[in-house]
Amino acid sequence: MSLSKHQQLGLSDQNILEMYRTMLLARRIDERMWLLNRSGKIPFVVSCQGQEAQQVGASYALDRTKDYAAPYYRDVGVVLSLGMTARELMLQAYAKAEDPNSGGRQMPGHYGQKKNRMLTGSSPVTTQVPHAVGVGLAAKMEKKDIVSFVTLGEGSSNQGDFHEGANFAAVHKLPVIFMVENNQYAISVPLNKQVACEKISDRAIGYGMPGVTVDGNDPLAVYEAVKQAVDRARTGEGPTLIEAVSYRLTPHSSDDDDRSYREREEVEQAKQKDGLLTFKSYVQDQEIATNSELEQMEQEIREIIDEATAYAENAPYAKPESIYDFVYGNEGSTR
Amino acid sequence: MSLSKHQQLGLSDQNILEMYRTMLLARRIDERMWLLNRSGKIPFVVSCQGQEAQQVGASYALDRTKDYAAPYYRDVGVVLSLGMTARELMLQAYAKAEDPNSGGRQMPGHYGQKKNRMLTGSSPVTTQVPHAVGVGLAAKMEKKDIVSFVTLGEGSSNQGDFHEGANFAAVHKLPVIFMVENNQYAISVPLNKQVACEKISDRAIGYGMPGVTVDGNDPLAVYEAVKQAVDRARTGEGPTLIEAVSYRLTPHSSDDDDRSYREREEVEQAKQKDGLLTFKSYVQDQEIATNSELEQMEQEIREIIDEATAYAENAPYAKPESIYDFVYGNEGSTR
Amino acid sequence: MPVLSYIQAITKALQEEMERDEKVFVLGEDVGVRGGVFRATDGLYEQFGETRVIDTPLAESAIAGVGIGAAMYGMRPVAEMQFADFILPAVNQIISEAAKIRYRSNNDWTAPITIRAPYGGGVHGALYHSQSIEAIFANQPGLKIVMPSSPYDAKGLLKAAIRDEDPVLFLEHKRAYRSIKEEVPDTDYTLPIGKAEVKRDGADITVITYGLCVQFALQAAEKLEKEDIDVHILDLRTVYPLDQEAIKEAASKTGKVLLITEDNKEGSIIGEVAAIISEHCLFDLDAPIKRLAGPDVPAMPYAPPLEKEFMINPDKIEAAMRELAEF
Amino acid sequence: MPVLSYIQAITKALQEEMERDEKVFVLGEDVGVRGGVFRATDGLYEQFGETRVIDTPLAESAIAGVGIGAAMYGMRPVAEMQFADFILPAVNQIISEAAKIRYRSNNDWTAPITIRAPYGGGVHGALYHSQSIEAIFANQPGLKIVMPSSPYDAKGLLKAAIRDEDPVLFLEHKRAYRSIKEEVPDTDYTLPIGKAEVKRDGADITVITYGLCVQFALQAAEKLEKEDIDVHILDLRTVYPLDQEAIKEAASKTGKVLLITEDNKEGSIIGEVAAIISEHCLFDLDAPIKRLAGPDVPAMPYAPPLEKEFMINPDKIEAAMRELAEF
Ligand SMILES: Cc1ncc(C[n+]2csc(CCOP(=O)(O)OP(=O)(O)O)c2C)c(N)n1
Ligand SMILES: Cc1ncc(C[n+]2csc(CCOP(=O)(O)OP(=O)(O)O)c2C)c(N)n1
Ligand SMILES: [Mg+2]
Ligand SMILES: [Mg+2]
Repeated sequence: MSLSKHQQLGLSDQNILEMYRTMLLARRIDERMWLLNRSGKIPFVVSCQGQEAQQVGASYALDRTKDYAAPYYRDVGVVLSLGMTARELMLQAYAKAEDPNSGGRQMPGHYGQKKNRMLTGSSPVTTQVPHAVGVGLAAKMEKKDIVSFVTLGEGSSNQGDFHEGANFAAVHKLPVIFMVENNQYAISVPLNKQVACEKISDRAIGYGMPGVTVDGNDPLAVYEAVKQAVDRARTGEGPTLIEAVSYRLTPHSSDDDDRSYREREEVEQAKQKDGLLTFKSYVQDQEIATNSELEQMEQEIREIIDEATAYAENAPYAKPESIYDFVYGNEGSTR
Repeated sequence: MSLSKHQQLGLSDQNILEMYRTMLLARRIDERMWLLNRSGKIPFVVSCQGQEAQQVGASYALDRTKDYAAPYYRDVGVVLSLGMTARELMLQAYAKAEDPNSGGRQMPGHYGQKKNRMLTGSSPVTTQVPHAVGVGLAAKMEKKDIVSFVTLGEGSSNQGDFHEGANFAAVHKLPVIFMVENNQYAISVPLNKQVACEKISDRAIGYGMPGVTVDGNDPLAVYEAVKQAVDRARTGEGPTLIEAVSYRLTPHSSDDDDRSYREREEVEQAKQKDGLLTFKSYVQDQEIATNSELEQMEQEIREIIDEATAYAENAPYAKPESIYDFVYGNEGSTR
Repeated sequence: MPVLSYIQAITKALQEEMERDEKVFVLGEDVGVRGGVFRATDGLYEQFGETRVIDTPLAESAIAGVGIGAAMYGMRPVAEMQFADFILPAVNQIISEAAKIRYRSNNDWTAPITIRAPYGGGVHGALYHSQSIEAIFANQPGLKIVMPSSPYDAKGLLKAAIRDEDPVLFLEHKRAYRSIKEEVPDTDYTLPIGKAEVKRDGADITVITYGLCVQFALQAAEKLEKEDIDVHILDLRTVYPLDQEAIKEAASKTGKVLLITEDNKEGSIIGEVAAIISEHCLFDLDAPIKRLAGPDVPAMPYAPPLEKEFMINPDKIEAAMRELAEF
Repeated sequence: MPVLSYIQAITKALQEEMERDEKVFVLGEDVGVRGGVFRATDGLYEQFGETRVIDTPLAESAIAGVGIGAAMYGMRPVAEMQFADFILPAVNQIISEAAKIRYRSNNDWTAPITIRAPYGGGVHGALYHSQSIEAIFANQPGLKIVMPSSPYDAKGLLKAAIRDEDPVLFLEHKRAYRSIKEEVPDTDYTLPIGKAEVKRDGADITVITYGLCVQFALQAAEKLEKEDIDVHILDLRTVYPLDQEAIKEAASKTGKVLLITEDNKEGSIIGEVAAIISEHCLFDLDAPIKRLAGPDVPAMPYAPPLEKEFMINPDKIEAAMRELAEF
């Protein structure tokens, strides 16, 4: 009997179910945030929808007890995989004091959590790329078995920091994985107005590292590519550039209206290939879970999100005077 | 009878002689500047030695009556080809008021001359790359038959501005030629500590433009590559990346001492391949000039440089109060 | 005369300049089909086509640098930075290049580029969509920085910026975009760059400020009128280089000076204003030069109570004005 | 006690810190085999090897950004910018990232990086190898900017910068590198960041300055001593955030204040110093606050007569001091 795809990759049924559950949780949290936004509860959402497969597939290829990540704003699937909770995500959406990312200082989607080795991120795109390279450099200097994983959008791969960071990592053969989440748009600007290369992964050769393009809707394909990159990184072979191709199913953010720049049909077509649906089919086809088990999973997730939302909604904001805290380390406050 | 290399390229004997003469003039000017520096007459030199072949070969492929160039600090061969005179070069070495590049405001090697369509350059490397792209954009918008040519060092190809500029030009299919003058070093840092790719031209595919690597010691090979790129640019096919490989025969600048970071043998070996010498052989082998004609050329050039040096040495500096001029356009002075 | 919002005035200025001069073009992220994320370039793509309203790749140094190159060639680029906070990757192109091109070439080359960027807080933008970034650039001779406070000024100053022979950084307050409206002539007018303007004539205290804070100050002044405190308000309009004459005149007029900025205090524009006054008008002063500014923390946080604590508003200004008047 | 030049003191500080703490490492262009173009890292490559003295590719945003990443991880990177003028491609990493990492993560992450850069003119460096760049960064809470005036200070402050829990921009005057020498203890000492220091006690006029200008001011003060003009000199040492208490005390002491910077005047550090004084010590002043600075032109030109016209020197300072004393 031939092995199924996930067995070939050394993944158990349990692993697959966990991955699917994380993807589903990411999607449902995101959907809830839109509802909260549209009902005026939270001012802003930036979405993962359509990219959960690549985010979760990639994260599961890391050693989540020691590797580092520098996620970008769409990475709900990454941060959940790495240990952030639904409650913590709701706390950041509501900008409450308990938000572990920033205590409500940053907009939603600006992740960072030291205990889970997730670097703090900012809004200017691509600045995280050199940071991840710096972690790789430190790991190499300290001879630690650590892989540094960083994500960014395909539009963001046009920033100088991408080029400079990738080149640095390659010259110093650092254990870094660059994953470009190609969702075909940078806000309103389609791929062909962002780049003229055929594949974003074509950029790898110019740095002297391997580059691969994978179907970002297939979490197992992404897992496989990232796993190979992780292995290369751990054995001192240096960095890898991975392009995961998917589609941004939502507008850019809750402030955007994508009807002005893309056809509804295009979006509808992409929804047919939605990794969440195709991976659900895989779970079903492989008989990893029954339909009623999947129903129950939905139910559980709904409860988790309900609880998280209620908790976050009732949680306090940081005190106004806390604005003065943590400008510098030596003092508690600058006042 | 088979055609010689230059005839195949459509170049006359006269063209070849001119090219050789320009290379020789560049070299002799550069050598003179070192003498002037070492005797305390001018405080700074940054050299073209070893790169004249690629500089002159490339320039001759342009239409020097209408194309634009953004040369970098080593490009004595480029600026001479495009119309700057020996006297003007000496005026900038001496930082005299009459220097057409900057009136003595900038260090030597910071070229710019509007009447010859050479953009003004600065010291921070690679900033000229987006400028050249901007000229290409303007040319395309205005439907002018103009090619924009820009040069930089291989180390400088690691700056973000290279990446951003090249990508922009490719996306908008602009008539721009990027020529990386790979002289194997960025000050003390050898190529393999600057990049891990095999060829700098490998970067082209990541932008979706053709990339070629040519022997920078062979002016005809460079001419050919640039000519093809010019033809592509003129027919609306967009930009090209050209890497011309040579060797920096001098220390980085008159402030540098290269003995601390490279072996003398390496330099000696490179001198064997010096494009000036091999092209001289070509001129001789092809019987384009007799030895006595070449001797006479040396003599003429010596006289030109003597005259230029004497003129520049005796020329006045700009007046101290001129420091306030040309901060803004509307007024003559900020005072 | 039509009533326009601040952002409509910007759009109008762009449109008129593009109609007037074929060399004027717009480039930036999402400025084309989308008309800009704030819709400042709304309708321009439709009117002028994609060759003159250019969606660029996501790369600010290229947006500035390519614009500078085109400007050297002879075009009149208007580059949009999507948020002022995202101008930072382009600092090298703006400071090392645009600001120095005329000077370093001894007047041979020029770079008449206009760089527009929405700045400022109070819009739930958090750390990276709320910043005042003018101080970073306000020490660079060769560059001009214009920050209009009203729709009328925005239109006249943007047109002047586009026609200016030198690079202009044009900073638009994003909270003013839709909240501030006034009559704006349909006619072709420009306002002088480099000149401050008295927005309110008063005798008791002098307020010097710029951008959205001018509006807040006008509101506060109106309230204080009822308490018989008569406030003189000078709008800097151009924050670099400063209009020294206007500053000296305004400060000397009342002898009591309140300087206001939305930026954090230390190192902000108003420090230089204080220095000019204390250098030239010291003996005209009846009170210490007072400054009202954002707190010296990295940037404006997101959570509403924190944003409110950071942001300047008419109440804070009113209190500061009253305190100074009572000095 | 050994006599060290300013640059030897820098090298010594680096060496001692690298010996003390394995987490300290150096990265930058040509810092390795070459020992730096100024030779500030001379000998470190030999002593600590290429893993701790890293020649980077030519890319300043990466030098800063990779350093910041390593600092977040827990290392103590000391990044060298070859010339301060070339820090500009790294502005986004320094301002958007380093300065805001602690604040934006609510104290979860920190970025204890030191960024060294040689600044200043008078070395035939022309426009792009002479600039004072501190004002660009001196409005960014979260960042500290240190500019030592002497070898002793350079060593103690650099060691303190490396040990600081926050990012420090450490600016070294390249003309001081070899021209300024003094006794520097072999011992392990640090000097406090954030504190100014009185370099000369005097009663008639107060000079507040920093960097190489402190040396020039001391020379000028010595001359004026013969004319019975007694000059008080405060060295800011840390130019951001400023030591407000020390500034107020120094200004109030004599009531006559001369502020000096080598930077161009408008928007420079000393504007903020003037603002602090005029906000807090107005009634202690007996004369307008005088400023001596470079001219407001883009940068220092190359030709010797032009460079001389731009550059501050002891004679210009002496004249300004005398004028103020006679006020
Ligand atoms: C330096 C910078 N410039 C502009 C922006 C505004 N902006 C936010 S997201 C975005 C598009 C990003 O596109 P892409 O990299 O493809 O990521 P995606 O959002 O599609 O996942 C832009 C322009 C920014 N955040 N940072
Ligand atoms: C942004 C910037 N960083 C650093 C420098 C200092 N610098 C001048 S030339 C140079 C090396 C350039 O190497 P490469 O690009 O290979 O050109 P080459 O000098 O070899 O022709 C460096 C580091 C600079 N001029 N600009
Ligand atoms: Mg995208
Ligand atoms: Mg080189």
